[in-house]
Amino acid sequence: MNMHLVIFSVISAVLISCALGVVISRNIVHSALFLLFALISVAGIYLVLLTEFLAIVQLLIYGGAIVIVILFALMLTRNEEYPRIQNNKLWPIAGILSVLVLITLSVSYFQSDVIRNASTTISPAGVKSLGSSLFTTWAIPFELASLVLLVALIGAIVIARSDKGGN
Amino acid sequence: MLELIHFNILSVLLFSVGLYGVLARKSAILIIMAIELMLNAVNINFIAAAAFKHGGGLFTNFDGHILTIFIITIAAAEVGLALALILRIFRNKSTVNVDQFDMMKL
Amino acid sequence: MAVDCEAMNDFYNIMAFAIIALPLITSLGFMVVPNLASRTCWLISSIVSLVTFGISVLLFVSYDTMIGGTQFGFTVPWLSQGINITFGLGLTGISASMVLLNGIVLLGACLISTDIETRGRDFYVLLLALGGGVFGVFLSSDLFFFFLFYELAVLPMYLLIAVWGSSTNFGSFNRSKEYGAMKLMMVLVAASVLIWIGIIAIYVETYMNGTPTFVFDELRILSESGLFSSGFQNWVFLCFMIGFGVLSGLWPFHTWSPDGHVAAPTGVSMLHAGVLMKLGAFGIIQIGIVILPLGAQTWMPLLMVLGIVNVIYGAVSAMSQTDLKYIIGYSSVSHMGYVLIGAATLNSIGLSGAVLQMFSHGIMTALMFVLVGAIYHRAHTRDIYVLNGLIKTMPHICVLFIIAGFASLGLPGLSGFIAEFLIFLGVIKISLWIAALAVLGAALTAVYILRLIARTIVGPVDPKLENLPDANKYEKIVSVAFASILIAVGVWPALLLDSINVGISSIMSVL
Amino acid sequence: MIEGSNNLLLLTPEFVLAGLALLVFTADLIIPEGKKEWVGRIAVVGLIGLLFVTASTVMGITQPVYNNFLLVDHYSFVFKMIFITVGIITILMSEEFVKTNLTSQGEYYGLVLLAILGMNILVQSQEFLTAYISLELLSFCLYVLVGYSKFNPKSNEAAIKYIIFGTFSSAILLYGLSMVYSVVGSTLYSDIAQVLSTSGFMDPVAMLGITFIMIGIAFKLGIVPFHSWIPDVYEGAPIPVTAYLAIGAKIAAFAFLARVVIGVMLPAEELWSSWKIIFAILAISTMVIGNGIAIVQTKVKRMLAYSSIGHSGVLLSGIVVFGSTNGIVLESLGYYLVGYAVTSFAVFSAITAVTYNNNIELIKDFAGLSDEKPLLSASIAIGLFSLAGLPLFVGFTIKFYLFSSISIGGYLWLAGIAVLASLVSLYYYLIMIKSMYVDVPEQERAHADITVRWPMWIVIILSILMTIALGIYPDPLVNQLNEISDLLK
Repeated sequence: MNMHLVIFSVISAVLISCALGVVISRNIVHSALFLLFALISVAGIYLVLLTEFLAIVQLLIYGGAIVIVILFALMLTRNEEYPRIQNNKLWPIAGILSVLVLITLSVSYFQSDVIRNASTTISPAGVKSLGSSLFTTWAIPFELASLVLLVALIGAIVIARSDKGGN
Repeated sequence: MLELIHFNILSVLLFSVGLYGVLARKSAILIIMAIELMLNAVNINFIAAAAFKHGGGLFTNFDGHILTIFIITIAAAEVGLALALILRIFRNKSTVNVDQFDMMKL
Repeated sequence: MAVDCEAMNDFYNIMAFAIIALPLITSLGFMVVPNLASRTCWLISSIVSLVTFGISVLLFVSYDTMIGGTQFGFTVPWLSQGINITFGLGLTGISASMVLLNGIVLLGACLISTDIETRGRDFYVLLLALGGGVFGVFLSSDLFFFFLFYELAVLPMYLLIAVWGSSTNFGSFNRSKEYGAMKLMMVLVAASVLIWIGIIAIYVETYMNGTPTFVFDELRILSESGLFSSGFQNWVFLCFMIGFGVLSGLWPFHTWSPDGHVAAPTGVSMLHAGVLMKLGAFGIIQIGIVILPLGAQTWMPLLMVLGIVNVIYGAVSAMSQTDLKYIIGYSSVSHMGYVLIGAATLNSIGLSGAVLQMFSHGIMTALMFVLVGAIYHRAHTRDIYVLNGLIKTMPHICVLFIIAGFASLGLPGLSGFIAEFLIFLGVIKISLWIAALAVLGAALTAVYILRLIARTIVGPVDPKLENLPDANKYEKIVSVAFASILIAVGVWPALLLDSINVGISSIMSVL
Repeated sequence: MIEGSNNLLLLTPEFVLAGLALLVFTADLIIPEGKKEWVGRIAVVGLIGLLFVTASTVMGITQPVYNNFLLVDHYSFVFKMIFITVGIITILMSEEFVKTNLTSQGEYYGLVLLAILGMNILVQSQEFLTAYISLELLSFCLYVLVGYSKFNPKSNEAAIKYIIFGTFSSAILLYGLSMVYSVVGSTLYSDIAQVLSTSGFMDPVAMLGITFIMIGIAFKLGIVPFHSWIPDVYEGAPIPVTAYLAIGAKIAAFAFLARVVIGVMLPAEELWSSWKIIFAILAISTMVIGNGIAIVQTKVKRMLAYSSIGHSGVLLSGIVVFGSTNGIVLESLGYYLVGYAVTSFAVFSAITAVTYNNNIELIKDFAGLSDEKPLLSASIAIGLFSLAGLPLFVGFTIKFYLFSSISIGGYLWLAGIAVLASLVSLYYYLIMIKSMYVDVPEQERAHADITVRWPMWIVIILSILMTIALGIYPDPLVNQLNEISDLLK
């Protein structure tokens, strides 16, 4: 057994079970914690893919920011409904649909020559080349992304600020 | 041996779980969490493709990684905005369940 | 001389354009100028329609029957790129008389609409748009603008009926004006969907041939060169036949027509029954038969049968009605049946009978609506069991009503006789049985017209109706003018038949 | 990889627009409370200037920018002009509404500007990541704008629904993109098209990836069966924002879809021949369901929302004939979009004026409007007649033109269904018109307190005039649009 494969399998198992925990758990705080672990496992997957930089980014932004923001929101909107979150009435259909998507996509991956004939060596991505590529080739999307963040910032302030008015 | 398809299948699993979460859950916050799972599935796919196929064919740079960075950025912004909205709704209505937003029926 | 001739043509071109543009521009002007009183609008509209009437007479008189064909025609590019549409006008022998008809009826409709008080401005905006649209249909020389003006003529009807119309309430029989308006609008636009599909199908066919065009004359040449296969012609002509047929009250799609007539205010009823229904028959004759002659030959037996059903069914329905306006509404359905039969004969006598019938029925039915409107305006009822002995109280209205009724049942000396006689002659060539049924229809018309006259006009006076005033001066002017046109055409049919025959003969050349 | 500075000059309109947005945000800090409409007026003046800047810098130029990520061409030029104009009109018609109904008035205008920037980049992008990020820029602005009347629970709810649907559809789109990327290894349209058009290439992952991308775009455009968010969001949003969604965002999403179809699918003939059928089915179901459900609506905004779904179906049926005819269809789609925009503004601006200081939302509440506010109701009536495709108005000509070009492409039956669908739409528009012109209001002078200020008059009169003028004399506009059809030749 290849060492990489073992590590990969373990992380994947943790990832998928945590992900299932997110969507199945009845307690929303548990879901948020499961999400945190799932996101950390994704960082592990990135490490297996020899992408340390992105693993760090994943930990910082997803683990450090997004989950914290979610927990923050949960605290602020403390709600007695949280420990007994219900499913949609249509959840069996949702389940069937997801399984169908799962099967279709998996079959297509197995059927695809291009995917199966891919090389088996993982090439590491250097942070330096990543950086230079980000600021040269991808400069325009980068600028745009900064505007997106600006909009999100302004929007969050506009929406959440409690000022005069109201009903 | 680790192959590209392993990562693809992992990503499919994660995507389907996220999809189930979006479709089956009621709470807006939970739906957003499930969407985050879907976006992570996307990222795994991108990085795996870039890592395995780097150097061959049209793959001459780090597109996959770059795409992932952007997606993470946008996702973070999206969560921030969505949670601000949820906070606002909670202040106005004291609920965050999507199916209790029922003012707008026919 | 050549220069003069060109200059003259320019003048007529401008006139042809002006007759369409003048009502539409006035209509837009009413919309823009604030605070116009109803009375001012009425005055302006009447003047405008008087001018258009003058132009229509001018165009009719100047149409040279020795030359024939399309006259006063001009074309300018309208969309130079893409699907390439041109704006063109032209007058044929048939449209000359139709333009004249619309000029007369529009003037009459404007003049008698003195009783519109609420939102008068909006009323004249829509009425003039309707009139302009109808002129456009008769004058345009390409399919796109034909269709544009056709829809434009239908568009104002909804509001005209729904806002200024009147609901029918007979206790057991209720029809609200909104119902009538909505039914009319939806049925007519649904029918125009078929026409639209037909037009686009023809365009696609020419496009595939490498000569994309909407222009009638070019389409006619393409048709003569055999571009349209007979299978294609069959289905497209069916679209046209039903689409246009609906507007001319073709059975079984006629039910919108009486409901619409009844709900509409008088001026609108006049235009509607007098002119609008003619658009359909005009479309069948001028577009259907000319561009798709093979299709016409295939479907004409069906059209003839439906036309005879129209005649008989319309007459029988009219006999069973007690509402004056419904009687006239169903009689319109019946009379339009003659037009359809005449068109279906595909021979020159029948066709010219059909066109003459269109003109004659247009004037006659408009006259009847003026008179019924006047009666209703005074007596506030249209029930023939309530109205009695009107000739004592309203002699003017009643005498003219009798003239119109006699024209309707085809009394010699009035225009209806010539038209129906020509149609019978045309039909006899095709089938004696149909001709016999058509004559039977005329007999049924006599029954309900005479019953109507016997019930409402002659007989003892109802004391409640004793003190009603007679027609006012505008109603007098309009009704006398219309009645004299009926008599004039009846006595001297060549007045119209000359130009109609020129138009028909050019149609006959494609058959 | 960066080419000469010449390239950057072609992005001048975008830089100016971004600068203008920042200027507006700054102006908001300086201008005191109560005079915030001047923020909007600065934005309008800036946008009018931007129209000239755009025309003078990029008109008539066809040139790729920045590693082919963006393409400056006539198509993008035309759409940029449309978006800027839509922005100007939206700001003008928002002014009074924002002043009376919203807090944080200054930021509103800045967000409208940044949304235009997103649309501008979206139509000229030739690469999926750039397209995605500009789409997100647009969407983020719209999320905030939809939730802008933040003390109105409906608006909050609409915003959260919109953001959830928007993010979900982005996730689907991105997953599709990741699948395509795993096969192709690039996100440039041209690279993807090159791989897909290799004869006999039918990789299942790539095919599913394209499908997911299309589902994502279909969500954004509101194609049946992905339309369920549209009525709720349109209803909950402040009404000028509804107009912006129904006009600006819809045109942008459509322009993006057309770009993707032209750039990615058309070169792959086998792929396109099967996708055509899917598009035709989607178009029909969208037209039928959108117009069908609109009939039973009692609220004006929901009726307009379903009608706008119906219009998406018509637009989609135009895409079906891509490739099977020469460029006429693209030109007619452009004309359709412009006509749809001016017509919708005639409707939306008048409805905004009617509703901004009372909470009218039902169709029957409009009863008696024509007596009290004749011009407003005329504007709505003209707009609705035009949307239904009746003549003298632009609605007739655009429909005739579009359906003719669809028929030329061999889809006469599809055009026939589209015409029938617009017949259905006429029915529910007539119900609205009847309410305004015929029905008797429940209370006397229900609309007496409507006051309309000059920016709104400008919008209303301009849109009525354009609705009529573009219907009567479309030649100059169509000549302008004619050049975009080169894309399909």
